[in-house]
Amino acid sequence: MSELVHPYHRFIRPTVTHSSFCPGCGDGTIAQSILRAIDGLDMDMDDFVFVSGIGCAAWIPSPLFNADVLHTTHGRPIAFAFGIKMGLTEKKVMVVSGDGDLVAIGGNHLIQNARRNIEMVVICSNNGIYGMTGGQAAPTTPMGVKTTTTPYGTFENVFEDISGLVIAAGASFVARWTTGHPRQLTASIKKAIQKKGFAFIEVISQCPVQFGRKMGVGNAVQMLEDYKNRSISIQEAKKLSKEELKGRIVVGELVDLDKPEMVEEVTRMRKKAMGGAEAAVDTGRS
Amino acid sequence: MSELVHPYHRFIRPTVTHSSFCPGCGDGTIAQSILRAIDGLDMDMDDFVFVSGIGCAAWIPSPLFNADVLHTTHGRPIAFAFGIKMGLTEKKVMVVSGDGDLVAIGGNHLIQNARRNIEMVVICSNNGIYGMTGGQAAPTTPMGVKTTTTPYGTFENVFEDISGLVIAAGASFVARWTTGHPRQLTASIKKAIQKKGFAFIEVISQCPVQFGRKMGVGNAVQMLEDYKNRSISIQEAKKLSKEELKGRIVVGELVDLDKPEMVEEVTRMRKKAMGGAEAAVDTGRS
Amino acid sequence: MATLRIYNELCKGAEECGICLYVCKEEVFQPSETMNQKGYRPPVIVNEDQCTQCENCMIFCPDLAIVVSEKKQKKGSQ
Amino acid sequence: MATLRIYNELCKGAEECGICLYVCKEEVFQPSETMNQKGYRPPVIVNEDQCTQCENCMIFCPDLAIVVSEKKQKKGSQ
Amino acid sequence: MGRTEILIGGVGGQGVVLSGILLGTAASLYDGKQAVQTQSYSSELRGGSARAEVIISEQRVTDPEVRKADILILMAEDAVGRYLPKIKPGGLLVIDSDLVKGVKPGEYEILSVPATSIADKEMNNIVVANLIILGALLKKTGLLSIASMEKAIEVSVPQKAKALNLKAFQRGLELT
Amino acid sequence: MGRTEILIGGVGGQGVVLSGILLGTAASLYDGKQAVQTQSYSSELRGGSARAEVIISEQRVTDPEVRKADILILMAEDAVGRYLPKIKPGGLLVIDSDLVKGVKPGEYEILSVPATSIADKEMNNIVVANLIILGALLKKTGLLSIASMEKAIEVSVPQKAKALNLKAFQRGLELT
Amino acid sequence: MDEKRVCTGRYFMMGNVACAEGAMAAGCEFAAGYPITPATEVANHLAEKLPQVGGAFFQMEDEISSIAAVIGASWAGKKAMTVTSGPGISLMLENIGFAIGVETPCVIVNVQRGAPSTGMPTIGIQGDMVQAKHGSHGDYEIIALCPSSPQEMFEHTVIAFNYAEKYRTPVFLLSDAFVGHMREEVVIPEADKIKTIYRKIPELGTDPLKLKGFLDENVAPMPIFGKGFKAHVTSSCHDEYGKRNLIDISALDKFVRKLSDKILKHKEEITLVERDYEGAEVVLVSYGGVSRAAAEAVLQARKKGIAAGTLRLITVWPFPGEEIEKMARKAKHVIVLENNLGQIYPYIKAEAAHFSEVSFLPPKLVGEIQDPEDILKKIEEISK
Amino acid sequence: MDEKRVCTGRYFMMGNVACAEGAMAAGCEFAAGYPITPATEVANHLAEKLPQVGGAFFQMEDEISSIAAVIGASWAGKKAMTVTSGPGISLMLENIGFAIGVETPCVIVNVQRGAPSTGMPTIGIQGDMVQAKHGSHGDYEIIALCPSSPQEMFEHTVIAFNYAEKYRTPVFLLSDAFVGHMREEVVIPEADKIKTIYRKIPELGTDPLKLKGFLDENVAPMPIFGKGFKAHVTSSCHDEYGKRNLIDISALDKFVRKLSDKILKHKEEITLVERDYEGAEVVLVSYGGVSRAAAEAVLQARKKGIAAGTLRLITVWPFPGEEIEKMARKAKHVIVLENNLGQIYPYIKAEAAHFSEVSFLPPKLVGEIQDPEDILKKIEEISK
Ligand SMILES: Cc1ncc(C[n+]2csc(CCOP(=O)(O)OP(=O)(O)O)c2C)c(N)n1
Ligand SMILES: Cc1ncc(C[n+]2csc(CCOP(=O)(O)OP(=O)(O)O)c2C)c(N)n1
Ligand code: SF4
Ligand code: SF4
Ligand code: SF4
Ligand code: SF4
Ligand code: SF4
Ligand code: SF4
Ligand SMILES: [Mg+2]
Ligand SMILES: [Mg+2]
Repeated sequence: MSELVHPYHRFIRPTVTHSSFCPGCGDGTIAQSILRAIDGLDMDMDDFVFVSGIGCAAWIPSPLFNADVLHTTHGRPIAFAFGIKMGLTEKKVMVVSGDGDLVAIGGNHLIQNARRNIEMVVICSNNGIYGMTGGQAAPTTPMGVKTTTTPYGTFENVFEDISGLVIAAGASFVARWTTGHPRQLTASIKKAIQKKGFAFIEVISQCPVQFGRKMGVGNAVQMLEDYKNRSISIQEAKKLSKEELKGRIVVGELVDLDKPEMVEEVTRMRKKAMGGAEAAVDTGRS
Repeated sequence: MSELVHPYHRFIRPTVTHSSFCPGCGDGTIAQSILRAIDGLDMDMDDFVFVSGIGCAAWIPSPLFNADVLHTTHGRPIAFAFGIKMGLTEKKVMVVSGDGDLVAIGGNHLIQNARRNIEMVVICSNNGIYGMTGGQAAPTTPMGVKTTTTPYGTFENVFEDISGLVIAAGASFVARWTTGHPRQLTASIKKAIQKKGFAFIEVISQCPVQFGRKMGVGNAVQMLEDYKNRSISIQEAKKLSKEELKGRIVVGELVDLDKPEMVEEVTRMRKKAMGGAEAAVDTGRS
Repeated sequence: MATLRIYNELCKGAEECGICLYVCKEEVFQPSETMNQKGYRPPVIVNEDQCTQCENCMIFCPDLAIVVSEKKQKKGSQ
Repeated sequence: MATLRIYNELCKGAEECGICLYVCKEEVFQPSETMNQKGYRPPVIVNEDQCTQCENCMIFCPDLAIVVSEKKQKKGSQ
Repeated sequence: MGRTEILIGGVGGQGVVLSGILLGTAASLYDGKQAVQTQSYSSELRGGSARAEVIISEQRVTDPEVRKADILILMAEDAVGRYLPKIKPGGLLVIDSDLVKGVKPGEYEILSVPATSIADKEMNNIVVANLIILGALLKKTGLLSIASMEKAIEVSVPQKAKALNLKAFQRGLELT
Repeated sequence: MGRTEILIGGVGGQGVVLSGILLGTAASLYDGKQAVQTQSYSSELRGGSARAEVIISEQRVTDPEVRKADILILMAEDAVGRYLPKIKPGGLLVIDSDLVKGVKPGEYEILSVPATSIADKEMNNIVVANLIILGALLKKTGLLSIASMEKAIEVSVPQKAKALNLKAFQRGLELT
Repeated sequence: MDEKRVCTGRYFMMGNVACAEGAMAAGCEFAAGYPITPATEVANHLAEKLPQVGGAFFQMEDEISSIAAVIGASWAGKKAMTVTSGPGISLMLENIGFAIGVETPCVIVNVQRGAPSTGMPTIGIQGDMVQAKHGSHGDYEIIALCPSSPQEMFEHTVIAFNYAEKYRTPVFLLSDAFVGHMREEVVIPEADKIKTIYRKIPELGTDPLKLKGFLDENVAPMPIFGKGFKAHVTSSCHDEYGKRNLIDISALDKFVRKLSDKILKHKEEITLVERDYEGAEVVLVSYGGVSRAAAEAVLQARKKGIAAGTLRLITVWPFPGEEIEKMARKAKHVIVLENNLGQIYPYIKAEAAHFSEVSFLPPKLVGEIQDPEDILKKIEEISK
Repeated sequence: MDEKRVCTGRYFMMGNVACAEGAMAAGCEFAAGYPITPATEVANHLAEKLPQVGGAFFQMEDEISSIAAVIGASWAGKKAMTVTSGPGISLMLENIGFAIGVETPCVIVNVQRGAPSTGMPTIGIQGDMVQAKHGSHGDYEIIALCPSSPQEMFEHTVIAFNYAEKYRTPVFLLSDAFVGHMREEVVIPEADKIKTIYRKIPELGTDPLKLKGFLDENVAPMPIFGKGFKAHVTSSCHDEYGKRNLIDISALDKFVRKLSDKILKHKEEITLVERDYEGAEVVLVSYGGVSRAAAEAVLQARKKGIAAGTLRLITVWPFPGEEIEKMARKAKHVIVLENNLGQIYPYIKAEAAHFSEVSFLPPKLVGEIQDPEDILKKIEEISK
């Protein structure tokens, strides 16, 4: 009897013996969802370059994925990814990182590249906390929550809708799911990979260790249950008032639109430049 | 016959003999609009601390305004202002800077503090260009424009609506005017000063030297004329489709809402802390 | 051919994770006492015949520790 | 009391700026040939009596180079 | 006893650092000794490597690094390769025998404590295996007084976990 | 003539730096000499201070700084206090007499050129005052050949401004 | 000093916690930072303690805004600090230069970690020593202190605040993961035994036009905000009144030199060292955690009859060159020990090489302070 | 080399433009930056020229993302560069450390300006010299070249790219506003006269598991992206395979040392100096624009019969200590000249002080290179 083999183990770097996540961490589910999307599109890991920042979520591709992976500095993966994409325009560039990385320290690169609408997939594992550094408040931590840096409860307003922010910045594809929606997540990742433009996917993900247990929200299973209870599709959500949506997680594909994509614009610009260069400025050429 | 005296010269630092702006620059109009708002509220320059970054617009308060002024580093004025406000909660803190400063390099501080909804007035002189450094493209420069760094025309999508971005980030007061609307601008600045929350005002402003003339848009007067033609009030704009609004400048007070303000939240937190401190963590106290 | 396989050494334990137990509508898994080398206790398969091959367990498992044979494949091999 | 005053030394010139000329509906200003110390040519007041004290020129002037006497004050003093 | 160097190696979540703190606190605050405790761990919150070092001495501890461990406590298999070379010839090697299998006899005495299984079966919580080991260690070596260690547990462990930790420590004392 | 040091001071927008470039280009590319041109200006785009330095020499220019100007060109009142001390005793001081008033006689020869008013009245554009001054300077000193300067203007000035600049330069040559 | 701020007593305390307690005792009112290993405990502890005395710790969006907020708060009149590790310092450098340029008192705690780049976050190395002095662009002097124990984490933090306030300048506390995460006995004295210094500010009501708030070698009183001083505080080159100047090289020269001279003039007062090299032929020069291994080695060497000694730098910046020279004039051999590849070594050698043989003993493993036995071997070798 | 890239000819060219032309000639394909005085002309010129050969200049949202994009492009296999001034470098430092840590070829042009902080943007000073070496946290070696003329702005940029590619490391071109804005004759040779080097990459098809892509003193072939190498490139401490290690100090030690040794091992090849001190008793050591004043002063001194000479550092980092020592062994007096308060001086003194008298002659005004007359006076004084 031949044993069953996990279909995605072939996408895992052979030297990796186990994921570096805590038990029950949602990041593992996100990892698998990405691999399933790639597999579902019949693509190869070599069609991709993965880029991540610093944090637990940043370890989703690094070193897990058996592909070209750039594990960068905290908050900057999208900026690195910009250079990679411009250098390897035919490859798919996917950024996978945490909410702190992408939306706190890295917030500017996120909005600027959403604006540019450069073709790139950005997957944000939003666990509402700084997992790796030990459970500090993030801009996504709900108000009033006690964290290691907010022993009296967080006192800052929170980014209620980082997907909305990315939409306002100009991204052409934006979706939000939770780790309780791995199938839908995979479907959206597939679309994101195929999108000519900046595609952002926010995944609400459980951090049972630094968020769930510490803050009395529960373990992985309880957190998944909570996501299930609070999720509402964007279609349904549109029928409700802001009040009624309080505490709910609006999931679904929030935006999918067509607009000029940056790599194509650069190509166009180059053609112009190579066609007829204008007179040189200030070279003092004789 | 006693000569007329300019009512706002008293707000100008006595050592300043003239503004440092080019002839016809909109920044001077913004400067006066601010001073008129302060005067209109019967406030004193000593009620304020002004903060600016680096750029032409950053020179609006520095050294022009006869008040406490912190002329900081490029892109960071809001972050400095955060500390000032937390240290001098009873003072009004006003940030005045350019679009490059606040929305390019400083984009993250802008959205994070809009999110926090910290009481602060931020006035962004949006001239669609990097004026001071010699006319490079900004994230606000319309697509296709030839600038010193884009000799074949800009090839990036632009932030069409930075006010919208700030709204998405969570600001409680947001308005947009052009330098063709100094009266309305002053009225909005007055409201902004009185707002308990993060108040952002975008002012579309002419840079005749690096934008107008270089790019064939014309001189100061022509640019003002153009603003006049393209402006449409938010009330009117709501009646039009996205298509119809193309090329138009939507002006008016875009958002004015009530939500928790950060300084107040901090005060509340402190009260809690002083009331009954929780057991110290890990001091190893015997 | 088996329907299910748990990679015990990859699993991080039914107590601390236990997601497969939660997402399996057919109660195919049960906690167990056996520890793996890392000190975690992977669940055991108790009702393999109840398995509908819905793949929930596999898809949710954060550690790629469960594999379910594909429905199609199963049908084909039957 | 005069209605208008231009601070010639503050003005950056009707050619390069000229905003007051543009915003004054009453055509109170005109370009002039006289240069100030900085090399700019401030406008001159030609139709002071046409001035409605709308304050446009003052409010728009980027260099705080024009002052208009306040309407109220004017009324009071009349 | 001049200077005793203790090295504890394990994985994140096992309370390796807490063991170090308890030894140091007991020695320094309640046992009239001097102690310095240092630590490091990899960034994985669970399952990553963790190490604590404690030096206990009658005089002020000048050099604060463990150079050769008088006592080496190993709580995970991973730690063996990493830290076994650090033991002093003739030193005491304490292992959690449930998790550490790959230790060959050598120039050291082995104290083998089935701490995890005891913690699991008797306390229903494997995280207090570390305290069982500390109990066994103190029983074996008399390094510190039991009262001092109990006081250290009192002040260092969160309120709701105190009883369990004390119990585990006392259980450890019964071993050997 | 070994080494001629030229310093030009004015305000932003007057073409101070362009004057420097023209002198350097003419000398270096067309007059068989060596030249180095340096510059600095404050950040205001209009009305701020601007300075250009040119050193022209038969041999390679080693030290690239103007230490004492053989020729000092002042195009704004602001520049007087700043740069007048830099003139070499016996040097030539060239001023735009429309804008520079506060120069007292001293150990230098003064060449006074009403460049701005000529540019204004005759060319209808005050920005070419700098070229009028260059013309006057070359006429006075013979520092460089006129043909070289004309070539330099050809290659350094944007297409649409060439004619005007050449005209202004030639007008300058007629002065003195 | 507010008694509530000082937790007098005897503790077995972590260095990072002791640092936070030192800040409390020194009168810190405002802290801002961004989480990073191995500095988090300082932030966590401040987050708990500061609000109890009316202050607060703010977690900012990054390190750039953290130091910016600290500088802003300092100009608002508050004693302020930030805490981070190498990657955070690298991000702060532009604004650290700003703090220098406009003479802002503030304390910057760097709990150094394995580097370069993300490196190895929980391992302490002394990798950012020269960064503190030269990391921001341009010439400037800065003050930096190097604690070697939790007790000193407390004490030096107090001194750091005092220096910051006295000299109107950012002061670095250059700790590392090793010392920051070290636990040892910490004795915190009574509140009235702790000396605290507050910045001088101009007399209230001074005519703003007469106010020389900058570029005084003797430290200009700080025209903090909110007092009617109408201070113009600019990152650009400015004169003693704060007036911007963007063209005169002489103004730039003055700007650069006065800022440096302000610190250099007071170097003697600022310099803290531990000298134990009376009659020594071989002198070990070190700082921070390494100095404890050095002390141990010298103890051993002396037992063997070798005339060895130590010079420990507590103040590493401004560089105490005079102390080095004084020592080198007496010693035959100088051995420099650092937990890095030799960052301060050239600075020491520059001052000592004319008078004695100078060598560097690198750590066997970067990240582990030298073994006293190895040091002893080196001493024996040299003194043969 | 692509002929379209090389604009062969004789020009009166600005240093910054020459730098951009050098980049073109060296094969630069990608440039990213953020506008800043006095570096803008480099960016402007690249923005015009690069697209003509299929490259591009990208204006990023800030300097942090500029260097990040450059590193990304380099891993994508492109020759890449950025250009900025001091404030921009201060922001780039974290990612410069990253580039070092993962061994990324790239060129960083710093057109230095009046500092600290915003300072005086159009005035050139040599204020960021040590920042290039120690600005990012942690120990590392870097390569930095100092041009003194527009001609060298061209030539050194080509060398910078070659070094970057050869040693898989960021290379600094440390120019300043003075040299960057200087115009002088520039002669650009024919394309085939310009030597260009491209990085080594592993053989295509190499088994990724066997690929040692990092930490080789002899420079590991770079497993660039897109070629199937499945490279794991991490900013964390890693081994030669790119595997992360966050706990073993020996791994950290290897990480730190190998990165440094890679540069130090090739120091001799990397070091470029101009020696003109045969028989000299007094030797002036300098670099960049200042070296031109030094050369002039020595000319004058020799005319007066003084045995003076110069040593000019073109490569400032890795620090050419051996060159200094060699010189100092022959000289009696060494005078160091820099357009700053003495940044490289201690490094020079450390190597020279054992053999000769070493002194620093500061610029009369920081921002203006020393007057040859003043230097001459100093030489005369010393040689009396
Ligand atoms: C410049 C810098 N600042 C801070 C850190 C420390 N740090 C590492 S991960 C992290 C937060 C990670 O949070 P998030 O991105 O939400 O990831 P998570 O761990 O929650 O998945 C921080 C602050 C760093 N590595 N670099
Ligand atoms: C860190 C840093 N990068 C770049 C610069 C150069 N710089 C000065 S002003 C400016 C742009 C200003 O643009 P904007 O904010 O739009 O102001 P404007 O001049 O258009 O009013 C830049 C890039 C700087 N001073 N600091
Ligand atoms: S700390 Fe939280 S986010 Fe990080 S691995 Fe553990 S559970 Fe996941
Ligand atoms: S460059 Fe433009 S924005 Fe700047 S002062 Fe001149 S006109 Fe105004
Ligand atoms: S979901 Fe996976 S890791 Fe979790 S308990 Fe089940 S098999 Fe183990
Ligand atoms: S495939 Fe579905 S039914 Fe079968 S074990 Fe998994 S979750 Fe249960
Ligand atoms: S106040 Fe009105 S009417 Fe009078 S001059 Fe000014 S703009 Fe014209
Ligand atoms: S608006 Fe003001 S600056 Fe402009 S021309 Fe009129 S008076 Fe002069
Ligand atoms: Mg997170
Ligand atoms: Mg702008």
